[in-house]
This record gives sequence, C-alpha cells and structure tokens, in this order.
Amino acid sequence: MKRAFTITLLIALALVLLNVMADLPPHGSAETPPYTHVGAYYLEHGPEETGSENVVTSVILNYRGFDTTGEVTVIVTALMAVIAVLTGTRDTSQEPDTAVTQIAPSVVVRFIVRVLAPFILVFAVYVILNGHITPGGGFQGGTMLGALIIALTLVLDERRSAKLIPQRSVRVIQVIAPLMFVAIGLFGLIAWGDYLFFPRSEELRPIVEIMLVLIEIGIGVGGAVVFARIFRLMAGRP
Amino acid sequence: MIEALWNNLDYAASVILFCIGLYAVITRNNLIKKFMGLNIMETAVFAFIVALGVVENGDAPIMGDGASAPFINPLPQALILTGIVVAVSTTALALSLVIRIWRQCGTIEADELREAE
Amino acid sequence: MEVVDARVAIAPAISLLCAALVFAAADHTFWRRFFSLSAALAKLIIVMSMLPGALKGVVYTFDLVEFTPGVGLAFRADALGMFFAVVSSTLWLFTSIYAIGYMEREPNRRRFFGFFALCVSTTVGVAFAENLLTLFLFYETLTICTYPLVVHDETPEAMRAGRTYLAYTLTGGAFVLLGSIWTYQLAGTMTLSQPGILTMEAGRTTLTALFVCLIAGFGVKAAIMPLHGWLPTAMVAPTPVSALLHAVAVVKVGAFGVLRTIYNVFGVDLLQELGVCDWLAALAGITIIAASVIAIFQDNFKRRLAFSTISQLSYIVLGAALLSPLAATAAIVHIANQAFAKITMFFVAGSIQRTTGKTAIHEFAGIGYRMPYTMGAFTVAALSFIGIPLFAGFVTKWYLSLGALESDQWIYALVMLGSSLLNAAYWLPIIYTAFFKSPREDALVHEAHWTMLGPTLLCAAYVLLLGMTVSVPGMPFALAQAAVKFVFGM
Amino acid sequence: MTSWSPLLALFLVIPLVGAVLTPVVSDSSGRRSWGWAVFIMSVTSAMSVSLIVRVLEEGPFSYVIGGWVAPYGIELRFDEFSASVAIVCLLGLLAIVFSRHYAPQALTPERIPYYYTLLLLNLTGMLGFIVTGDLFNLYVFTEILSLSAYALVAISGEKTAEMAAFKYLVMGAVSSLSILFGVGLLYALTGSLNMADVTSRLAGTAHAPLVMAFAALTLGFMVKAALFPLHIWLPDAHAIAPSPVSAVLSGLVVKIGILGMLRVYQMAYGSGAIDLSGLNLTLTWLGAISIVMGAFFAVFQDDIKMMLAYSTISNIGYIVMGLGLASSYSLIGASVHVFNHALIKATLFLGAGALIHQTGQRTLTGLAGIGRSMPFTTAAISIGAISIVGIPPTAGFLCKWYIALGALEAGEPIFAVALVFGALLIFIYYIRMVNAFYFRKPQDAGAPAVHEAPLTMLVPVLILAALCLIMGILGRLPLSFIEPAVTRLLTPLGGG
Repeated sequence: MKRAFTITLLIALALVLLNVMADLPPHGSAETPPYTHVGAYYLEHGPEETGSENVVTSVILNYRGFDTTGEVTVIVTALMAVIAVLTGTRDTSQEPDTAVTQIAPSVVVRFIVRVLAPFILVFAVYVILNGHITPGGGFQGGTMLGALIIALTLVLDERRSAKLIPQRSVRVIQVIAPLMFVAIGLFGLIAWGDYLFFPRSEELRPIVEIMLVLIEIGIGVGGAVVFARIFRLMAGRP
Repeated sequence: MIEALWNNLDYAASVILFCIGLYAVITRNNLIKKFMGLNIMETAVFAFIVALGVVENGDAPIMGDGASAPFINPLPQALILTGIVVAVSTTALALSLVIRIWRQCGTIEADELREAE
Repeated sequence: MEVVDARVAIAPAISLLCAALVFAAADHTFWRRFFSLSAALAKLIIVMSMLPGALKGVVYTFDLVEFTPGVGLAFRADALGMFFAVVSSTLWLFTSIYAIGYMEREPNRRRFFGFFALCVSTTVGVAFAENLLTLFLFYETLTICTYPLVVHDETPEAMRAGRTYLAYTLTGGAFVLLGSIWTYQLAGTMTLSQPGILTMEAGRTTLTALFVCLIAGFGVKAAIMPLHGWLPTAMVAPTPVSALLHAVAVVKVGAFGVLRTIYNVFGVDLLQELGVCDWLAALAGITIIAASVIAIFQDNFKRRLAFSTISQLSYIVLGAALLSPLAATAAIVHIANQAFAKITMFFVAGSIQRTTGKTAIHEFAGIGYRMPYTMGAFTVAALSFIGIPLFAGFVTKWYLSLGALESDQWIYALVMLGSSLLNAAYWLPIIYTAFFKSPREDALVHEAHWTMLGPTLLCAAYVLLLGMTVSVPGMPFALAQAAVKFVFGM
Repeated sequence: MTSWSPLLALFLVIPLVGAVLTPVVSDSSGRRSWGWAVFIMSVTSAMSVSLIVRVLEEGPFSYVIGGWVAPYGIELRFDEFSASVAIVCLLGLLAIVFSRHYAPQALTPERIPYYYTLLLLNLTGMLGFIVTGDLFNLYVFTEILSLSAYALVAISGEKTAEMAAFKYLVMGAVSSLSILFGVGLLYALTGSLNMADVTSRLAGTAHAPLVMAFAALTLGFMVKAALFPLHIWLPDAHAIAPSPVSAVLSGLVVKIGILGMLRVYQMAYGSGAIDLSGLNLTLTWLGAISIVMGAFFAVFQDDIKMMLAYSTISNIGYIVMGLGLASSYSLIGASVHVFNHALIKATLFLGAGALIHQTGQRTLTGLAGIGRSMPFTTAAISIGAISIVGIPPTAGFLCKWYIALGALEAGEPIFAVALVFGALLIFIYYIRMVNAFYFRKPQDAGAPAVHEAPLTMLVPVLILAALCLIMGILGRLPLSFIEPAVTRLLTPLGGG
C-alpha cells in the first residue's frame, strides 16, 4: 500500500515538474537568458582576460575562483569526515573484513595494471598540466591519478602499496588543494590588492599561467591523495 | 504544451530520472540502495543544469584553432564540475557510515535497524 | 503633578538586593535574619517617605529601560499603587518577623528567605508598575518566586500542589500577556497612568474579548470562582507562605490587576457603555456566597481560611465591577482591611500549629485558655470579617452597600448582608469552641514564642485602627479616596 | 582598518585555512589542536566585530572576489542580516572552549583533532553561507556545513549515532539537491547567479518555473531548519551528538535554514515578480503547528538532550511563524529571535553537557537533586530555561512580544494565541527540569561526590547565561539594528 501511495505522489510531482519544464525558455536556442547574459561575456572576453583558451577552466579558476575554493574544501571535509567516522573506533573487531584483501586479483589483471600504470600516470599528469589549454584540469587529472593509486593498491600487496602515499607528509599533501588555492589568492591580494586577482594585461601573461598551473597541480595532487585515502580507509587500512 | 515539452525533451528526461531516484530513496529498504537512488537524483539535477547551457550544434568552449562560432555556455559546466565533486563527497561519507552501521548492528536493512533501536 | 524620583525604583530593588544577600549569606542564621529585617525596615521607610507626597497628590515616576517607544520597564507611584505598596511593605515587615520565629527548625531556610524577599519585591513592583508590560513582568516573576515557597516541604503532596498552582497561574500569565499585547496593538500604548486608554472604535466584540482575556488572566490570582482551584491546595505550604500568598502577595496582585484593568486600561465610562461589568459583578457575587458556604463545612482551619479569602477577594472585584465611586472606595480600602485581618488569622493558625500541633478546628476545644492573646487577636479579626462596626471589615461593607444602592443594584446590598451572616456562621463556632468549651488537657497558659505573638497582636491592633480612624487625614483611607477621585475624574 | 574591503574575503579564508590545517598542527594528545582552534576562532571573531562595526557605520557593503564586477564574478555581500556572523563566531568559540575537557571523555583520542577540524569547517561553512551574495556559492557553503554536521553527529561512535547521522545525511542531501534545483531554475530564467542581479531580472519571467524555483528553495531550507513535517531527523541527531556539537547544531545550523529563507524572501520581495501570500500562510500554519508539536513532545521526554532538541523545533516554529506573517514587527521579532534563541539554546545544551560530563546521567530522574552539588551550572540552566519561555527581563521575551504583535497587526489573532500558549507548554517541561534539579532528593545518596564542572566548561556556560539576561535588558540594541534591513526588505511591498 505504501508503495502505491509513493508512486501516485511521484507521478503528481513529475507532472508538475514537466509542466514547469515546458514553460522554460526553449532548449538549445541561442537567445535564452543564460546564453545572452553572463555566459556570452565569458565566451567573448574569457581568453584574452584570463589567459586560458579553455574558457571552462578560466571560469572555474578565475571568474568563479571562490566557488572552486569552496569546492576543494568540500573534498577535504569529506576526507576529514570519513577519517573521523572510520578511525579510532571503540569496538574491538579491528580486523578489516572487507573483500579487498581476500580476493587476490588474477595474474592477468595484475600484469595488465602494472603495464598500463606508467601510461595512465603520464596521461594524468598531462591532463593536470594542460588544464588551461586543452580540455581537462586539476579535478579531471586528480581523479585519474586517484584511480591509478586505487588500482595499484588492489593489485600490489600491502607492503608495496602502502608506499604509494608517503606516510610522513600525508597530512599536508591531503590538504594541499585548498592551501594552494588560498596561497595563490593571497599572492594576488599582496601583489595587486585584491584576493584571487589575476592580472589581465598582456605582458603579465606568463605569471598568470604559472599561477594557474600551480593551482591545477595543487588540485590534482590533493584530489588524488584524498580519493586514494578515502578508499584505503574504507578498506580498513590507515 | 506538448510541442513545447517536445522541444525541451532533455529537461523532461532529467525530471523522469529525478522521480525514479526519489522513488528509490523512499521505498528501498537497503541503505546502500537508498543512497544509490540519491546518486540518481543528483545526476538528474546535474544533467538538467548542464542541458541549460547547450546550444544548437555548438562547439566546446575551447578557443584553440579549428573551433567554430556558436560555443556551448561554459558556466553550467563549471557549476556541474563542482556539483559532481559534492555528490562524490556525500557518497563517500554515506558509505563510511554504512560500514560503521554494518560493523555495529550487523545489518544494513532499514526496517531491521529500526527494531534494533 | 509628576515628579521623577528614584525612590519608586529603589523600593522593589531593596528586596532584590536583600534576596541576593540572603542567598549569599548561606547558612549563618544571624546574617540572614539581619538582612531580611533591615531590608524590610528600609523598604517600609522608603515607601512611607513617599506617603506624605502622595497624599498631597504628588505622583513619583521613574523610567528604568525602554525597549522600543511605548514598550519598556517604568515605575509610577500613583494613589492606587501607593496604597497597595504601603499595605504590602508594612505586612512584609510583620511577616518577616513571624517567619523567623516560625521557621526556627525548618530545613533549607536560605532558599525560603531568599525567595520570600523576591516575592515581596515583585509585589511592590506590581504596585508601582507604570505600564502593562512591567505589570506582566512582575506578575510572572511572582509566580516563579512563589513556586519554591509552595513546594518548600518537597513532600509529594507539596509537589502536586505546586503543579496545580503553576498550571493555574501560568495560564493566567499567558492570558495577561495576550491581553497586554492586544492592548498595545489597539491603543498604541500600555500606560496605566490615564483613566482608560482604550476607545470604542476598536469594536464591541474585540473589546469584550480583550476584557474577558485580561480579567481571566488576573482573575486566576484573584481566585474568582471558576479559577480558584489552586488556592485551597496551596495550603500545604508553611504558614508564613500561606500568609504571604493569601494576605499580602499573590491574591492581592490578582485583585490589583483587576482594578488596574477596570480603572486604567478600559476606564469607567467605556465599561459602562460596554455593559460587560454586570457579568463580572454577578460572578463576584456568586463567588462571595458560594465560597462562604463551602467554608462552613471545612474542618481544617487553614482550608477554612482559604475559602474565606476567596470570598473576601470577590468583595474587591465586586466593588470595582459596580463602577460607582463609593463602591470603588470600598474595593480599594478592602485591600488593606482584608490583608490585615486575614494575616492575623494566619498568624494565629501558625502559632497554634507550632505550639500545640493542632490543625483541625474540632481539636481547638478550650484553646482560648491556653493561648488567650492569640485567640484574642483571632476574635478581633473574626469580628472585622463579620462586619461589626468599629472594625475594619465594617467600613468596606458599609461603603460597598452604599455603592450598590448608588448604582441602583440593590441585589448586591443583600449579598453583603448574606455574606455577613455566613461569615458569622463559620467564625463564631471557632470562638465558641476556643473559649466556652472546657479544655481536655491541663489548662496552663502556654503562649506562642514572642516573635510569633508580637506580629499577631500588632496586626489585630491595626485592624482595629483601620476600623476606627476612617476620617483621620494621615490614614490610607485618604489615599483610597484620592485614587477614586482620579479614576472617576471628580 | 574597518573599511579595507578585502577583509570580507579574508574573513572566510582564514577560518577555512585554519580548519584545514588543524590535523597538521595537532599532536596525538589533541591539546594543541584545541589551542589552535581557539586561536583561529578568536581571530575570526575579531574580524566579525570589525565587519559589524562597518555595517553599522556605512550600511550594507559588498566585495567582489578577483576584481570581477558583480554578475560575472562572485560577490560577498554583508548587510544587517549577515550580522548573525557575530553569534556564529561567539557560539563557535564558546563551544570549542567548552570541548577542552568534554572531547577527551566523549571521543577516542585519535578522533579529537578531526573533531576540531570538522567543527571549524562547520563554522566556516556557516560564515560563508551568511556572507555570500552568490546563489551557487550559497549551495557550496551549504554542502560544507552539512557534510561536517553529518560527521559531527556520528563522531561520538555511540550505538545509534551512525544511524541518526545517516538519516540526517539522506534528508540533508535531498534538501541540498532541491536547493540546487531551485538555483538551476533561477539561472535558467535569469541567466545570472548573483542574488541582486537575479532579483532585478526576475520580473516578467515565465510564471510556473518561477513558482517552482522558489518552492524548491524554500522546501530545501525548510528541511535544513527542521520545520514541522520535515523535522524527523532532528531529535535523534541533536540528542546523540556530543553536547558542544548539539549546541552548535541547535543554535546555529538550524538557523541557516531560516537565513536561507530570508535570502529567498529578499529575492521574492525585491523582484515583486511573485505573490508569496500562499507560501506565507503555509509557513505561518507550519510554524504554529511546530510550536505546539515541539512543545508537546518535549513534555514527555525524560532524556534531557532529547527534550532540548524538541524545544528547538518549537522555537524554530516561532521564527518561521514570524517570517510567514510578513509584517514588519513579526519579521523584526523573528530575525532577533534567531540571535537570542542561539544564545539560550547554547546555554541549555552546554549546561546539560556539563551535567552529563560530571555525572554520566542523561535522564531527569538520574540528574535529580543536582542543584546542590553543581550550583553554578544548574543556575545557568535555570536562567536559560526562564529565558526560553520568554519571561520579560530575559532575551526570549522581546522576540515573542514582537512576533505576537506582528500576528495581531496582520489581523490573525489565532496565531498570537498559539504563540502565547505555545510558550506556556514550553514552560511546563522546563519547570519539570528545574523541579528535578532543585526540589528532588538525589536518587542514590551513595553516588560519588559530584563536584562542579571544570572551569573551561563552566565559564562558557556562565557567559552565555549572562548574555541571555543582558540581551533581554538591552533589548533595544538588536531591534534597532535589524530595523533598516526589514524595512528595506518590505518596502517594495509597500512597507509591510
């Protein structure tokens, strides 16, 4: 009975939403408010004001840089939350009973992953570094790097996979993303008087490029370590 | 109304996906299935917002050589990049909570947990 | 003639300070007694120092804090407020002396005396309140301060009495809050300095609803019949608390609130137009008769006193509801007459309980021989209630009947006569058993401790004084007449 | 110094960096992370004071990040309503000071540094939420504060903590999604994300999506504010969380929902494109039901923190009713009650936390007669109890007075009656609490001698209790402070 009630409720909600969607400005046309207002400004002034051809990266890092600062803080909050919930538990059953340790991956998987690892690494680094020229950027590269570390953890035995993330300085690296972003922001504040300010003039373009790449590296490495650590924590390893 | 809806088909699809996700969240008993439904809802909303920026035969907003005039609006894509990472974070926390619940109560079925309480 | 004078604010502040000192004085009894008595004396002196000015028509005001224009805490000692403050501060002095004697071996006296002082500071606060908000503030704090006194013994029965007490008085407080907000919204101000701030343009139904709301709010503490439930059950408290509750603080605050509503919030002519007061007068009349009838059948001495208080309080409400100058004088004067007479009776009840441990009336056989002075004081108070001339009670009954005839509602003159007869019916048997029945045990004189006997005799003397010196200028009666002149605009 | 505008950006960045660095700074014992957290919060509080002084002098001001002019970049806007950052900083600082002795007893040592990190992140999220003027930035900060709130509920590791946190997470995530959906719709209609810009461009847009956008936003914020039908997650979450966290959750995080609704109202009234009378009526009715329902359930609880959690629902009912009545008096009352209720609820939760820390008992019967052995804490709790009921000299009174006045002015006496008698119901369960403390014998006389709470717990509770009284007496200050913002909010509607 409960199920029938929820279904009718959801159908009603769907109908209301469909009616709303019908009245929205037509999909795909160039005259809709989003396309003519802020979006058009970004497309028109993006490259020459922010120095990066990839307008999406210029929006993420430059126009709406504060959003992305908040964004990397969300990842770090997630990591802190996972650590707070999973480590230091009171109950005695400490042995990690998840499936990761029991099923040893077949030799074919182990071999292919070990062969592909360097290529994935190179491609990930490329995506991180060229975020402002070609599609990609800190987040995308960071996720690839994280996935690589997770794949290697699955494949390698505990002793060697622990070395993938440097134990001593892990507490700093995992928060490098927001730190780097804020550092560049403060640099902008000190040098040009406004927080997160990227100079617009032509001759200062190299400095802007360096700032963008630094932020990309920060997000990439930070993101990768966060994803890998969340995975290891869930597997019951520090 | 129908022909306007036909034109905005992408938005309609995201609405349907949203309702499926909500159905899963409400009726599914297993905690993991519950927030899988949540992920479906999140994807639906992200799809809707990205679809807002699409332009007829528009090109990706990369200003390199060979890119033609009507570019896709970059702003929704930037927003959704953030949205996806938020979804991942919520899922990570939800998964670790489920692991803790499993270790403490031995079950992740919502009704059994309610009796155990 | 308005004069800004800090004394109006100092009077309530004194007992707040005393309460703090008593709480701080912890367990060494000497300091606690010293603080209570010195604060009582200081307050009495301050209030008395303002009396001559008030008699000449000077009104002392003092603004404490202003939340927003028209909403704030402010004090104003007009004739009515002055009258009530004089009565409560004199009685507080007597009750403090009596309480020191009575509470000799009781546990946690620190808490008792601290909240005791707080209670009376709130009573004087209500007396001097300039607007409904200050009145509501002290009205609510009074409830909170008297709660620990009612549940002082911490027995389950006391806790239950405390719970009923809170249930009634808090609902009353909520009604008063609703009423004051509504008045502010209708009249734009809440001041009690004018003879009536509301006007007819708010519409008959809203005004009647507001009147019912305010009267219900104050009526709970004035123990008008349907709302009187808490009063008999609160008898469980120690006697000084019942004395404080039933003669000085709580019930009088309720009656005072009713007077303020009728005279200062609505104003006499608006009420005449509304015609709501006839219902109130009828209700008060019924309460007087019904409470007296119930009192006859009460064997426990304090419960009989409680029902007699309910009926006496409705004298005040009746006097106010008759809307005639003479009845108004009677209502205001009765605050003093009832206070002194009732407090004497409670002191007597306490002395008997403390010395002989008896509480039921049938055990009082021959008590007159063993405690002649205490029972003598009781007889004076009883005669005053019955309304024998030369006693305070007679003054009220006389003016009330005149007022009833003046506003041609002769039925209430009959009610006065009937209540005198009923009073005789439940006081005289006690005097008879006390003096004319032979005592069972040995008859050696065994009076109460002087700290308890002194205040009893003083109050009885005061009852006599009030009764005889009606026309003497310096007495509170003149204050009552000044208040009536202001309210009726004569 | 106060007019240096990038201070507004630093105001958010410094606590953010401080929060993120806490695990790096702390050693195993967690003492250093406590010191670091107190330092960061004090710096942030100082900045919030200078910002408020500036808004007092110059009125609302804003700062564009990265120098991009308003609709193209992110604009941080600080108006009278954002003065509530003061209460966030104050309460956050006192909660952190309070946890010095509370955390080692309630949590395992490894979790202490992460406890302070999550607390700082939660406070940063709230500060960001209040100060930002950009819709999507609002969503991001909501996520930061919600995620840390879910984890803080689960951090105590008690039996039902994880389940309560999971329930809170699912409902919180759905509500954030509905907020994002509302933001997406507003973006589709106006093409911009800056609140002021959206307000100016809203007129003349299609009606159905506009109503849906506001409905989605308000629904999302109603869940965050735990309004009546969507409050199910609150009692378990606030009762099981460690006491300083419950104080922050009940005092602040729930208020974020209210401040979100205020932002929505600013946009709706500013643009005038939408008639909110239907929404207002539902909000008022839901508020009234919340008051009575919250108070009613609280009466039957024996666990002291569960009782306080239900009283939060009831007080949120007051604030939402004030919002729904949409008259200038009730709006002023509601926005000041956001401030005062945070103070009062924090006094009660921290006081209760101190009691539980010292005696290990959570129920009223267990805490009987505690008044004698812990006089100061129970005195503070009694002051908190009296002010939550709204007895005149305390902080709670003025707001209720204004909301009731607003109700009467809006011609709805029924709500004034509901408000006054709701306060009555609330008083019943607080008298039960005070009754248990003072007027009942301690249960087992043989219990080990319970002595007063340590200083780091006692001082915050006493400061908060004193503030409850001071804010009551100085009632005029916040009222006149909020007045211009409310009149500005209502003027497009003809003064309200």
